[in-house]
Amino acid sequence: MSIGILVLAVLILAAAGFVLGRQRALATAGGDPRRLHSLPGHYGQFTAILAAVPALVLLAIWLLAQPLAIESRIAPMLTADSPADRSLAMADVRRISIGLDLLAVSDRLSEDAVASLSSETLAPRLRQVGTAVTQVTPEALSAAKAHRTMRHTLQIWMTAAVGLTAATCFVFALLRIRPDFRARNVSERFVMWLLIAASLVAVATTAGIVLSLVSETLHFFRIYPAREFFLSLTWNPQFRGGSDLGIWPLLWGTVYISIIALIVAVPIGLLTAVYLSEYASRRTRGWAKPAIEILAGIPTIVYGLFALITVGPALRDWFAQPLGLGASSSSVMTAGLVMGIMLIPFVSSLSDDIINAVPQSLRDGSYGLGATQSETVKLVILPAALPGIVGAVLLAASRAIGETMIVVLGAGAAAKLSLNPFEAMTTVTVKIVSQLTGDTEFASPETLVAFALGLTLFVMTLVLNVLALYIVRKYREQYE
Amino acid sequence: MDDIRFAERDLCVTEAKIAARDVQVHYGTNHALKDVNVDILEQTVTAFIGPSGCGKSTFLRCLNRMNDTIPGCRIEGRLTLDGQDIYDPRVDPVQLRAKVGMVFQKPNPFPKSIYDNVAYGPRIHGLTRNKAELDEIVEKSLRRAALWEEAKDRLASPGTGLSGGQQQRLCIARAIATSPEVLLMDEPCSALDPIATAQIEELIDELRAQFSVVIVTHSMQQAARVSQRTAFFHLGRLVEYGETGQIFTNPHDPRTESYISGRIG
Amino acid sequence: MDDIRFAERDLCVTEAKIAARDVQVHYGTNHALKDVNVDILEQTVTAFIGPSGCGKSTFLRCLNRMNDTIPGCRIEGRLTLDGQDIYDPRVDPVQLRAKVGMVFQKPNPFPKSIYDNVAYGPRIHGLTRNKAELDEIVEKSLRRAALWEEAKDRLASPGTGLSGGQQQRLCIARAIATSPEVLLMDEPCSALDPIATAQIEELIDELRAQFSVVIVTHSMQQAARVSQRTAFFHLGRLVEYGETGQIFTNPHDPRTESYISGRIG
Amino acid sequence: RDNIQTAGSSTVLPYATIVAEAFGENFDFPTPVVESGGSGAGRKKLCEGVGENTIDIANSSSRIKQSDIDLCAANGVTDILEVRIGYDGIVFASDIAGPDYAFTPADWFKALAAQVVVDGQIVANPNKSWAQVNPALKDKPILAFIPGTKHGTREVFDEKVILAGCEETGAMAAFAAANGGDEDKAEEMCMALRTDGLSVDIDGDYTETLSRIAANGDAIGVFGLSFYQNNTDKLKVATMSGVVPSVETIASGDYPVSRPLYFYVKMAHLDVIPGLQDYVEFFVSDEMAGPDGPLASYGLVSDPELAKTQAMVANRVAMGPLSN
Amino acid sequence: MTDAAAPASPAIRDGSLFAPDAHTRRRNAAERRFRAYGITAVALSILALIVLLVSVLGNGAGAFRQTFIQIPVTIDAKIVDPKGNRALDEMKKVTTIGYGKQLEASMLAAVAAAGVATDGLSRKDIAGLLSKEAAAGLRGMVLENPDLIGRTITFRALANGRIDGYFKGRVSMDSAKLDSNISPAQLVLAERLRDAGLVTVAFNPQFLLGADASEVRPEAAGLGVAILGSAYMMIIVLVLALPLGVAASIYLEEFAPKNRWTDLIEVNIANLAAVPSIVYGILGLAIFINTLGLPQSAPIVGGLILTLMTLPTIIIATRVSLAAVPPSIRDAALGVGASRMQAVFHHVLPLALPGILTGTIIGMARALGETAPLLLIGMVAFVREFPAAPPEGFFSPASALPVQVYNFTQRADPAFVERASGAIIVLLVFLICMNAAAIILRRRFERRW
Ligand SMILES: Nc1ncnc2c1ncn2[C@@H]1O[C@H](COP(=O)(O)OP(=O)(O)OP(=O)(O)O)[C@@H](O)[C@H]1O
Ligand SMILES: Nc1ncnc2c1ncn2[C@@H]1O[C@H](COP(=O)(O)OP(=O)(O)OP(=O)(O)O)[C@@H](O)[C@H]1O
Ligand SMILES: [Mg+2]
Ligand SMILES: [Mg+2]
Ligand SMILES: O=P([O-])([O-])[O-]
Repeated sequence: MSIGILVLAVLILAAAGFVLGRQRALATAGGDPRRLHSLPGHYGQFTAILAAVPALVLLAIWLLAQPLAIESRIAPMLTADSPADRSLAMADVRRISIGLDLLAVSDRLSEDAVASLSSETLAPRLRQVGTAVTQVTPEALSAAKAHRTMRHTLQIWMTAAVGLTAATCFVFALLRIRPDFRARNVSERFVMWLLIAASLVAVATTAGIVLSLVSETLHFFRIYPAREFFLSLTWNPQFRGGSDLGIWPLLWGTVYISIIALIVAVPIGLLTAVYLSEYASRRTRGWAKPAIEILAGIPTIVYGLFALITVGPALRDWFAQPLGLGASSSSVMTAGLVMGIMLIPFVSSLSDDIINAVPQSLRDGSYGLGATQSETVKLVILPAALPGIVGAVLLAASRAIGETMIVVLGAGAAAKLSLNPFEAMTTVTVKIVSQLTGDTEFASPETLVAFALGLTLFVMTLVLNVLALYIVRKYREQYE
Repeated sequence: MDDIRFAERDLCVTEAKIAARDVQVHYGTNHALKDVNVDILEQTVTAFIGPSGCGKSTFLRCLNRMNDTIPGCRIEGRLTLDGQDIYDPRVDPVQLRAKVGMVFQKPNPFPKSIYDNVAYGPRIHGLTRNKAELDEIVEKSLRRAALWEEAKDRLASPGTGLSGGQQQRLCIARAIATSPEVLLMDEPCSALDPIATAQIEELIDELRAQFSVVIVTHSMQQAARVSQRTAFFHLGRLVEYGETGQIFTNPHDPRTESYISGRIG
Repeated sequence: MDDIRFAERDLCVTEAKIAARDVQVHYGTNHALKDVNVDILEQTVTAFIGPSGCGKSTFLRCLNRMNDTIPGCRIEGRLTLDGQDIYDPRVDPVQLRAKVGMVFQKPNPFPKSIYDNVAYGPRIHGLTRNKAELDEIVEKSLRRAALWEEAKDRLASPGTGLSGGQQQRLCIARAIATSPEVLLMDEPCSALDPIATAQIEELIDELRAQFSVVIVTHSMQQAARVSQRTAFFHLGRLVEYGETGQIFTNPHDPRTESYISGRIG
Repeated sequence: RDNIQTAGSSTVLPYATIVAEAFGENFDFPTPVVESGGSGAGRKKLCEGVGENTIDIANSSSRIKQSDIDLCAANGVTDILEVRIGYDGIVFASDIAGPDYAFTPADWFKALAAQVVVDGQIVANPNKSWAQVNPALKDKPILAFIPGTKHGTREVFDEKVILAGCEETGAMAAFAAANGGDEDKAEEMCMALRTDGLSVDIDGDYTETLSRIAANGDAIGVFGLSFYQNNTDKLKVATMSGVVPSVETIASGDYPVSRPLYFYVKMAHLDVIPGLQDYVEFFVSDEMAGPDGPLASYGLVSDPELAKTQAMVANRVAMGPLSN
Repeated sequence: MTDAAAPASPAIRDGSLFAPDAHTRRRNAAERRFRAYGITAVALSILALIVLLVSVLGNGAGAFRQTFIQIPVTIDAKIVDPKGNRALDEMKKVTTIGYGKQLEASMLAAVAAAGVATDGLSRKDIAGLLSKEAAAGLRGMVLENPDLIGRTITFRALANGRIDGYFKGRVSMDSAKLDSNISPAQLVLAERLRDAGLVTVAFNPQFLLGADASEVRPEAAGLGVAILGSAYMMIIVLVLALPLGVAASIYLEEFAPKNRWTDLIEVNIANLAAVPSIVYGILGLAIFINTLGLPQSAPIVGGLILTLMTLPTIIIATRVSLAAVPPSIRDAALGVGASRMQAVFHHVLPLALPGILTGTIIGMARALGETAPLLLIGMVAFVREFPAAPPEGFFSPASALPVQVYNFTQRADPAFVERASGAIIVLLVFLICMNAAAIILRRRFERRW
């Protein structure tokens, strides 16, 4: 908690900095904000930023570096054969060291008492304070004691360093304030860094996803031939090995179901968006839009059950059997239709906003030429809103690819390569989930294939997105 | 107003193309037009003049029901085109607007190519049978709007990338491409240089042979040059309406006189 | 061109406020401005004239780096304000634009209230200490832009609900509210009636006492009335630049002569 | 952390929740958190390491695998307590309105295998109705909802029904002969099921199978005994080799299709996580897991060797290397 | 320019305003068709919504009412405090099984007192009308207030799920005949008890406030922990995803140089939207639990994962709405000397707000209803302990509403079907409440220019 208090202190200093910076700026300008380069508030922001940011950055770096530093000093105290053993032993030391802290608090031990603790009776006492240790070796104990002292010293140093940094920067900032100081530029540059950092979160997420998939994927390809995975046309996992794990039936199912879902969702969604933004009264729109958005919030299990109990049998009895296309009640068609309904708001709501953002002057221009409303929509508004609409459709497609529950209940779990839309199929995502949560042992290809599937899907959607970006670039119409 | 030059009059037209009776327009609580009575004649250029904000654009937009799209805008009174009530519920505003074309005050090209901007009207009205005919209409309209020379090499580039005056001419070309019976032009030359202005004025004169043209302008000279009839609006009222010559030389209303001589605005 | 009326000259200014040297502007492959060299003087009104599409707006936008925002727009050459390179990477375009205000060709009020439109500049530049001062600036700017009478009762209604000419005056009021050192006005009177135009011209003359003003206009009369210096652009080139009197009465370049006399456009 | 965390099998989940709930009510410790997510995933989590942010117990509907033990060891999880809680019966049931069925493994093999032996020839399965499989059965179309390959139940089904049927019908021998005596190949052929839609894998749970049976009146599904016992008003159970599945017949070993259920305890946590030892002992106590306990009345087939397990838990005997 | 005007199209020139010509009629027909398509589309969407809502409401409304049995219980010291010294530690040794016996006795007494015939039902069968939860409830009461010992209290217990089902129409005499968990005689008894006033059906606050219950007590299962867990996660998602998403979009759309790198980021974000949610679970497990050492089953981890999952949706929505703001607005702001940052924050962002809010609504809706990623971080679990108040509560185990739905639908007892639908209703109400602010705000900011 002491770190929390430290952070809080820095933040309070920053708040004070805001007030003081503002005041000081006004004072240097003789109370006349016109003589300042930036608004008084900008000087306040500047002071606050300078007081808080370097100190907090230092704190973050310190917190990251401290364990590394300590452990590099401790490591020689441990005898371990392999790096894996060492890291295990180190984890032990860490736990004991924290446990000693807890013990010191709960048993009110003095520092000397802690230093003189011996390893024999320690394990049960540590367990009593909630530390997970089986036994404590003398070696681990002495390392843990060293670990603990170092931690404590460094903690004090850290508090001092952070506090000092905050204070120095605070004073420095106040001294910098002069009427011609460009406080706005500084605070805007800081905001800009924040914005950049925020956009890097997305990059970091990608990196994280790839990293968390890649090593297990490689592991998978070490025990299962990549050629089979990418070229085999059958998917048939077995418990005792000898599985066929070809990705094609799954990919085909994914594509087929997503396409059907989009064929349902995109026209309905777009027409809904157009109707709501161009034709409907404000009142109708006011309730219809949020109502349709509820469709996006209904848990997918409800859709799944709807597909399983209502849509599936209906499609089978009215279409599949009369047409001689099979007697399966779970089918690509069922899942696609139901998923399409779920995706309607993804297309409609966002498109509606974008259509609404097209300037009225463009509509006027078209109406003034004697265009009907639908012509205006089709020829002027939709092209102008295209990038946004493509964005919305992509979002819907993304959701379609990632959906599991509807597919499991609507389309079944059979991996098949077939053109018949009334046949049961399944998707990559469904198999990722089921292989990951299955009963097979973790290190078997049947489980690890989930990671390979995830990574492959990732790469494939990446390619599709590149394509989409290219198309949007080509056809975008920039108004004004 | 030394150099006002009067266009030859040929007001041998018998009946009103558009007639307005007691037209009132409200924007919410703002009473923007009050009791406007006016007859727009066939084969005539009618100029609307008046200080900024007096309701010229508003009235223009009433004539082809463009005000329908403005929320909070209410229109009362009677407006007829060829004797038919424009605001009759049976009237199809689409057909009305096809007959009554409009050039807006702020140029509003579509975010499409220059060609597609001009071809838009003919396409939706199905005026052409093939690409060649369409090309012809596009070229002719651009020529008449005095934009052909500047635009012919960049027909495929977006209309929004044109300069202000070019956009204005593009909008004129777009409006005449569908050959409307009545053309409403809201300050069509405001962003144009004198030569381009002269070309557009020539175009207007030419259009008059068959159609009626209504033009809003702030240039007394322009009104005098191109129009046969002039309407003077002031604070939402139609103060005076009559033959252009009479309005400029011998206005009945003192306000008209003050405006023309540059005393009120 | 009978009624060209020359403004009194007082070109007793020593040095250029803005200097342009060999300025080239490309929009993608379109070479819009070629080798422009010009000195904008302090306490002077400079008029840019030229046919539509010749590059006046483009050059104006170079002067306060508004072209930065247009994708594909490339600027070469050297432009200085008070001797400092405008395009120097160290220059803060924001500060530049605070010094060099602009009124755009197409009126572009913010979709906010009339008051907020005018108050925006003073607010972000911290020009006032309290609400009363701000009210004062807003009122003064609207008065100077000849909009106060029409707008005073509806300061809280949106600026986008104004008429074309009113919007234009609102944009002028917005621009002068921050008291820039240089004011760039792209056809500020295009949508205004003569009286409003006269008021704006008066404003320009008034501003000149302290600042420099650059105005793009298609009205030769206006250029002659308000400016001390005139630049004539043609097909992306600065053809001639000099004292307004000289340009209009005794142009050196035959193209200037043709344009002024209404032969090329 | 002051609560026990367990994860794993969805088959064990209901039993674990019953015990957890009772434990929370009767002990001063907080109610343990019982995650579902599959046996494999649970064992993987158990093996992620020792410490506060790892789980204490993995529930599993099949025995731990050597690879899991290796993974555990690599992460420092060395001492594991294996607890067998009882047996889970696997039953075959159809819609309550449908006919009665009496199956043998051979029937199932002939109905669902991809290839069967007809007149000494190995052919693609031609059977479309149960009567074609076995004239004693009703002439209803074959439609079977069987557990998907992610489920441990499927392994049991494959081994105890399909493989058994394969051997019973002599197809095994024919397959072996066709493969030049390769037993593994033959087994693989036995367990390859038809893919023409008559045998449908269910990756979801028994409720999904139940819904599917409700939507397809003629279908037959594979369920856990406890699930069936809660839905006797909707399902009609079939006999296997003449034995009606029940807690008693399974306990006695008469009913052939069943499997043991386990949980695995991370011994390093035993004294660290408050209540862990009590929970484990409570789970296997007669009060809970005994033949009259709530688990048995819910459908768990009580382990005849429960006393041995109780002793093992009390003495904390870590499991040795896997025997088989 | 001497030639006459372009060949006047007969299509336009002739005809009155009231009688459209053939071409216009065709166009008007197309217009009407288009409009009809629009209405149909809206109607289809609304219809789908209604069908789904009706089925959910129809199935789930019953979950909010429950059958209760009210009986006098005389708490017998011999049973609950065998040592008789009122020492809490001693009393705690008496388990719910002991209290079950107490209840059994009281139940029999109550039935007898009401003068209801039992048709030879066994003691166990009669006590079986009560929920298995009743014993725990009684034990809790007594331990909390040992003074009750020896006194007679009116104890209101939940009825067994099958009995409850009978009063709600889920269980019938016919189904009870086949049902191994209930007999028709028990149902008859329940009916008689209702007539005697001992059995009532009433609103059941425990469904909203209580914790989950095990398979054998569907009637006692509640959503309290799940509602808290979902609320905690949504707080985290909202606090992190909205600012992060908007900030990232602003940078990418307004400031970032348009080059390969930013294209890459753009594509990458679009691609993140297509990553199946389970993969976010894999990521969360690897990063937040295994690397950062955050606890299992905790809302903090769930919230972080859902944040990462929601981010792309918000970013995409925000970016397209930012791009839809006309450039003239930016020009206007820059022209009076606003910095780009000011232009964006003062003018562009408010105009893009409707789209941003839509993205948030859709993203949050998805985050609220997601189960798959929670599967891997231990939140798909049976949790009966309520998490503490935030911030500590973020780190204690919790469930979530969709998880509860998922769990309920997996359980064998059919009584859980109703509870699953009830949980869905709660989830939808939660969703609507959560989005109400956004919807109102969005309406406020919608404008045309
Ligand atoms: N954004 C743009 N993209 C491409 N070309 C442009 C763009 N803006 C202007 N141009 C072209 O550059 C040339 C000069 O344009 P500019 O707007 O400077 O003309 P102007 O002198 O202001 O004309 P006007 O009087 O009509 O406003 C024109 O040919 C125009 O088409
Ligand atoms: N959409 C609108 N909402 C509210 N008031 C409006 C709207 N449009 C115009 N007005 C008001 O109606 C009055 C008449 O406006 P109109 O646009 O007709 O003027 P105008 O004569 O065209 O002026 P200008 O010459 O400046 O274009 C003005 O006071 C204007 O502010
Ligand atoms: Mg106007
Ligand atoms: Mg221009
Ligand atoms: O969830 P299971 O591992 O028991 O199938």
